[in-house]
Amino acid sequence: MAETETAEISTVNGGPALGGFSKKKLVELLSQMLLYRRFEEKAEEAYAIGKIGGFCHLHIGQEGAAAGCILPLRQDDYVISGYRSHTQALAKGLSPEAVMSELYGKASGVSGGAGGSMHMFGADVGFMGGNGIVGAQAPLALGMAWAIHYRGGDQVCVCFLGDAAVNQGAFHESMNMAAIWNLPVIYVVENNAYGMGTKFTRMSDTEMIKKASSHGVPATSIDGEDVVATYSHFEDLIETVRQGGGPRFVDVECYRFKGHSMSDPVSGTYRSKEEVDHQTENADPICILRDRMFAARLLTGEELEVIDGEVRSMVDAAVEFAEAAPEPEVDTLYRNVYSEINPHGRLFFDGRGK
Amino acid sequence: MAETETAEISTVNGGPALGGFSKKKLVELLSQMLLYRRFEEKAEEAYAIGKIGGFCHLHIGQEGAAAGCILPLRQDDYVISGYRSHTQALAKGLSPEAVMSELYGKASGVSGGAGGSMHMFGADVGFMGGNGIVGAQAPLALGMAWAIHYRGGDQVCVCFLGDAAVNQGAFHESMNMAAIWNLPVIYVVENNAYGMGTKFTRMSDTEMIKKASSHGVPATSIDGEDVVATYSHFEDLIETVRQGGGPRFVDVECYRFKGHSMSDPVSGTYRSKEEVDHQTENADPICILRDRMFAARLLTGEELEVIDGEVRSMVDAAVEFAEAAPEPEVDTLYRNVYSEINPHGRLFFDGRGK
Amino acid sequence: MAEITYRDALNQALAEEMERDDSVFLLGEEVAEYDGAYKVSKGLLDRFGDKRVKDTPISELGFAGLGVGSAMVGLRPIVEFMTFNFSFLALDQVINSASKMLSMSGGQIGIPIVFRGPSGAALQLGAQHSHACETWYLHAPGIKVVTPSTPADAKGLLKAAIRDNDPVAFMEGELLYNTKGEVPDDDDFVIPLGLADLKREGDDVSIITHGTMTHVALQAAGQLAKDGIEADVLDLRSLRPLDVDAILATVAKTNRAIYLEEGWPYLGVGAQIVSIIMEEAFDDLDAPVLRVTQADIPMPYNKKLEAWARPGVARAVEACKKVLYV
Amino acid sequence: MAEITYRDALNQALAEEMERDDSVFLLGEEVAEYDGAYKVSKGLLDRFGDKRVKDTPISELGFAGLGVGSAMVGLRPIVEFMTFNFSFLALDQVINSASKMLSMSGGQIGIPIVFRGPSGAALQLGAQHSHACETWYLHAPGIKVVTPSTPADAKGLLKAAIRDNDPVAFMEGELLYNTKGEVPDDDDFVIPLGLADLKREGDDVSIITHGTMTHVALQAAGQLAKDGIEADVLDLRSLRPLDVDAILATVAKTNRAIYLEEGWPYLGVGAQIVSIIMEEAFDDLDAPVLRVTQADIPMPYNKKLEAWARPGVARAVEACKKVLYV
Ligand SMILES: Cc1ncc(C[n+]2csc(CCOP(=O)(O)OP(=O)(O)O)c2C)c(N)n1
Ligand SMILES: Cc1ncc(C[n+]2csc(CCOP(=O)(O)OP(=O)(O)O)c2C)c(N)n1
Ligand SMILES: [Mg+2]
Ligand SMILES: [Mg+2]
Repeated sequence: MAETETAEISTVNGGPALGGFSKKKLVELLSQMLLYRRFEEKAEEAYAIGKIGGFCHLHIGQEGAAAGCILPLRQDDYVISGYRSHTQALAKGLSPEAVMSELYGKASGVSGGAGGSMHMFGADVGFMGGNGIVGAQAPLALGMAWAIHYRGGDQVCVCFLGDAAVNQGAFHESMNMAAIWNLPVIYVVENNAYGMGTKFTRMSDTEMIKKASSHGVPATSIDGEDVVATYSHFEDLIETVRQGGGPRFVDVECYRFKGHSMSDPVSGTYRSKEEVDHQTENADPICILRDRMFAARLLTGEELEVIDGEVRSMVDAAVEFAEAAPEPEVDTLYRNVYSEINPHGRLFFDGRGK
Repeated sequence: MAETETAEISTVNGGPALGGFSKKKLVELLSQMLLYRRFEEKAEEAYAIGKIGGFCHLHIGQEGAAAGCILPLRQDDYVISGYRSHTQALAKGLSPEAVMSELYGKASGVSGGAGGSMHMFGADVGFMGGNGIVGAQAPLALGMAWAIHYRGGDQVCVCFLGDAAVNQGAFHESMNMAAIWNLPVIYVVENNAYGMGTKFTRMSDTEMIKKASSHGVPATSIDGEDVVATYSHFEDLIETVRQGGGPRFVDVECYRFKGHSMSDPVSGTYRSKEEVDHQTENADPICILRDRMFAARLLTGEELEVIDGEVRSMVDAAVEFAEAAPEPEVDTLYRNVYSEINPHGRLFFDGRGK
Repeated sequence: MAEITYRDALNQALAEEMERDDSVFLLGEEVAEYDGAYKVSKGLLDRFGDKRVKDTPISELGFAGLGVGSAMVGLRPIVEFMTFNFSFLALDQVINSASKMLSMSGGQIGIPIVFRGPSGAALQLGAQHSHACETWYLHAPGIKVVTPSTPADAKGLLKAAIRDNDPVAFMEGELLYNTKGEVPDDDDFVIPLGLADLKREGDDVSIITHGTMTHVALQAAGQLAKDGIEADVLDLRSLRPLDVDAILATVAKTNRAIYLEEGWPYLGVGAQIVSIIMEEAFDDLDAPVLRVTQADIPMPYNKKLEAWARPGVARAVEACKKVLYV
Repeated sequence: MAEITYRDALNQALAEEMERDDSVFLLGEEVAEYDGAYKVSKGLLDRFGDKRVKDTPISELGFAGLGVGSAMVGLRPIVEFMTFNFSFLALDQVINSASKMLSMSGGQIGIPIVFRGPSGAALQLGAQHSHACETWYLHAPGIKVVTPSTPADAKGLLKAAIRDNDPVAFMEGELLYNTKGEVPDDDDFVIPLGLADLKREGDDVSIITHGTMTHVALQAAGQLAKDGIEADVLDLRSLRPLDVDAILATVAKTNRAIYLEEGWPYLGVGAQIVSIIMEEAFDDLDAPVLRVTQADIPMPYNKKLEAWARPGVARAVEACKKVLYV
């Protein structure tokens, strides 16, 4: 853990390749990441044939962040994110069936088919969305952390942001309030170096790790392609925050292997094919863990095949489930605009009889 | 100039008491500050008898910032500010008549009586308002600096903010853009330690000088009660920025001797009478300069009386002028909503015949 | 029943609801140590402590979002905007988070939040501080809008808003804080949202209005009475839910109506009310419904011009006479 | 005249006006190196360089304010919102700075700025990405609002908006970018703001509309024609300034009208149009003016429900028949 600048800002570098984790734990991390990967691959297919619509932002390449930052949490901890959050929803405990159904817009979806790719919600498991407005989750996370503090609980809220979100005012306002009230929130930047077609360094004169410095929130930076290091780092951080250590800001470095969304080519105007290929070959968190496990003889080719087979059937089952699931009803839509229909006065003005 | 943290963040301390300034310069600074003081005292009186309405935020006690930061500017440089800006308008070259008339809501006011205390404008002399939304001037200043850069000019834009404005997202968004595009803008915090009834330190875990650090804008801190030091520091800064040195952030420490606005008591709930008395006695930029000039035998009691007499008559004349000036016309109001009345279509929907 | 000010009525509502439910808390600029910029929260910090009455930095977007986030997990925040003028900064969290959360989460996550503060012009505050903000909060479904005009309404409606499980924008009248009126002492004095209040009865013409303008409407009705014209004064009280039945009833009775409001004409609240009357009571009308609004210009600072720009008694009377063809 | 897409028409307008006046520049997210999220600014970076076509960080409030500030000192910025959905974040600068600067400076400082980008729902983008944003921009005086429906209008109106000396919100249709139409090649092909366009003529009923819905209106008119009903289709094109004369003329001719729009009903644009007709053409009406809008719910993601929630041809036809009592 190299220190930069002040004691509070530090960079976490690797650590022992497999962190002393048990085989069981490593297999869990590997299979989770594989699940995320296969899930996203299926989503990509389904999108291509028009089963999924709208915007669809895949997480392929960034699975280390979902697994490393979320799996160390308790179920009653909160996670909130942006629009690139299918796998985070899975990591927090939503089922592939429910997430896939949401992509299909079905009633069985996590948000009843009303939300779609950008608005995954699972209140039961503490997955709090699913936000389409860049940076809007930062104040929302603050509010959940405030609620924990208000009630004297010991949960933690993890807020995922893209690297481009730190340029939103909402981010800075939130960091400041998190700091002055010492709230249990961890702001995680999934730093994939690009916001759509814009390289982070074009829009910032400072490094990511400095983005919290105006507000006094301690910051660290970690290689998100190393899921073991990420997981370990988050285990520690979460514990610190849970004990009342106050907010944290973490730069999790990763790379997006696909286009920004389904309508953006994988490479082209803003990043070269060489760059993407190089990253895909060298920075795949799944391959990195796999190879380390192979090298440490904690995994065999056959075991891997079994795991992959399992997650593939989970994902296939999810697709089947989603295909078969019913469409939501118009009535449900109206019921979900307001929590209850007022006994007095009119709430809806479209003359559609609600 | 003590350095804190990095070479880019530094604190400027005093310097030689009178900065080697000529008597003429010192007298100019003193008489300007006296003018601001007398002007505000008159505004206070006029408000008390109902000649001025609405919100009225006096600058009494902070004259060192107006004189020290603005007088070194050229006329074609820009200044933009918040709602506490009567004296800044004077410093940038608006006449006491025109500013006082604005407070009276008269047609001869700087904004034709439409703006009032919070919206002083003088485009001719580069005084660009006069903003009532805390922090909104930060992006506007950025835009003016962008325009200078766009045209390849060598002007500078100075943006005044209160200490509470740094918690607005707009401030941080602006600092970041100023940094990445290296724009000629100086963000000046008139740090009077309170935003209304809230002490700065209650709403920030870091010191003012750190507020720019996330964005990489070099920051300095200066004692705004020492007008000579402030003026010197700004002379240097302005030159640096004019030469293409990029944006700066300056913490100008000062104290507000009056209530937040006319409806806020001078002391009470949020700051003690002792504190205010102590500051008023020890931190008055006018007294500090006067005493140093006395000590250096650059000013006599008689000279001071003459100066004070002059500014008093200027201010009296301004009041007389404002009293006598005509009210604005309804027609003018409508003419100023849009620059020109479209030949086609309706622009106004109030049925009042425009 | 005691006679108290609108300000104290709000204060009572806050205190009683905070007493009743400890998930209710108040946050905003100057609400705690300073007792509120308009002293609405006076004494609450002492009584409830600094977790439940929380001063914020000047970060409208951030603290509005904080409120929404806390409501996502079951707290019942009351977010004070020092005035609604400043809430443009927070509008993204109001529209995109608060008003949509329940529907886009498929009914999982309701947002029981109140955004409150003064809306509308006070005196000579100029162009940036004089907005009547109803329209910005009414267009999108998912949020309710309430505009009390009297101390009793202020108390009863604020209590209803706080108990409501949905986002409510509660817009107070800055010029009303010092007005007095009878207010029931009852801790459970709650006025359900969605019920208009006929503040005066008359058969000749309907003055439909809301919020601060209710008082102007009553004055106008008083003046009309001198000419033998009797006006219904219908104070809508809540704009969403909207008491359409009451609107239709008064129009059915008088066959002539005006809408009086503080804000601007282009898509002012009256435009919607006129549309509803057009769609649902067209045949009841003996004359077109007219609207009386602020002049269609940013509010000027100058005192006389400001007075001119406001919708006032004289304009309301004139409009009533016009629809009566007298 | 060449047949080009709406997207290319906008691109031409941008290029021609930037060529004509070097104080015109474009800024926004992804407008430069990425050629715009919807490729409207394709090629402009190469042609005009990186001062005049400027990528910004995701800081809507900041860069909208930057635009306004630059306009204060004479530049003519075109601020692209990737979509108007994101402009809620910037609304304070739009309303409090851009729309008020001229009046609160007593006429000194005009703001010649264009805010542009798509507004309204595209396909399955869900609750936060499907706003028709007209209402939020129309309520406050000091800003103009333009909504082109065809490639020719897109070009002619954008050129007018850029040359206009006041703030203009220029709302494009995301679903229109690929539509084609004849567009004059003339560099000075400018369509003045404030002129509606009668896109189809008929005597029986008026379909008044704007923006993307113009096409739905034309389809509805086509369908009505099969039943022997001939509809005027009036595309308002600019909502402020508003061509009231054209509205009154079509109503005077057909005596029956509907307003068709993409957005929500509560204070949708139609509410204002209905009010104007009520106030100024009451006696021309043979039936109440009806409004056809989006369902009054946040836009759902599900494809079928989204289609249901939109105002469509069937609903427009139904409303026309209703006002015709057939
Ligand atoms: C407020 C806002 N502005 C713009 C957009 C459009 N947009 C969606 S994603 C995106 C890029 C965000 O990049 P980053 O934060 O790095 O996240 P990543 O996509 O890399 O995960 C933009 C500009 C938006 N959704 N919200
Ligand atoms: C966006 C916004 N929020 C709140 C207010 C109300 N308000 C006016 S001044 C002020 C305090 C500002 O303090 P500071 O920035 O320190 O400036 P000072 O008054 O000390 O000069 C507040 C909260 C406002 N005008 N704008
Ligand atoms: Mg990114
Ligand atoms: Mg201050």
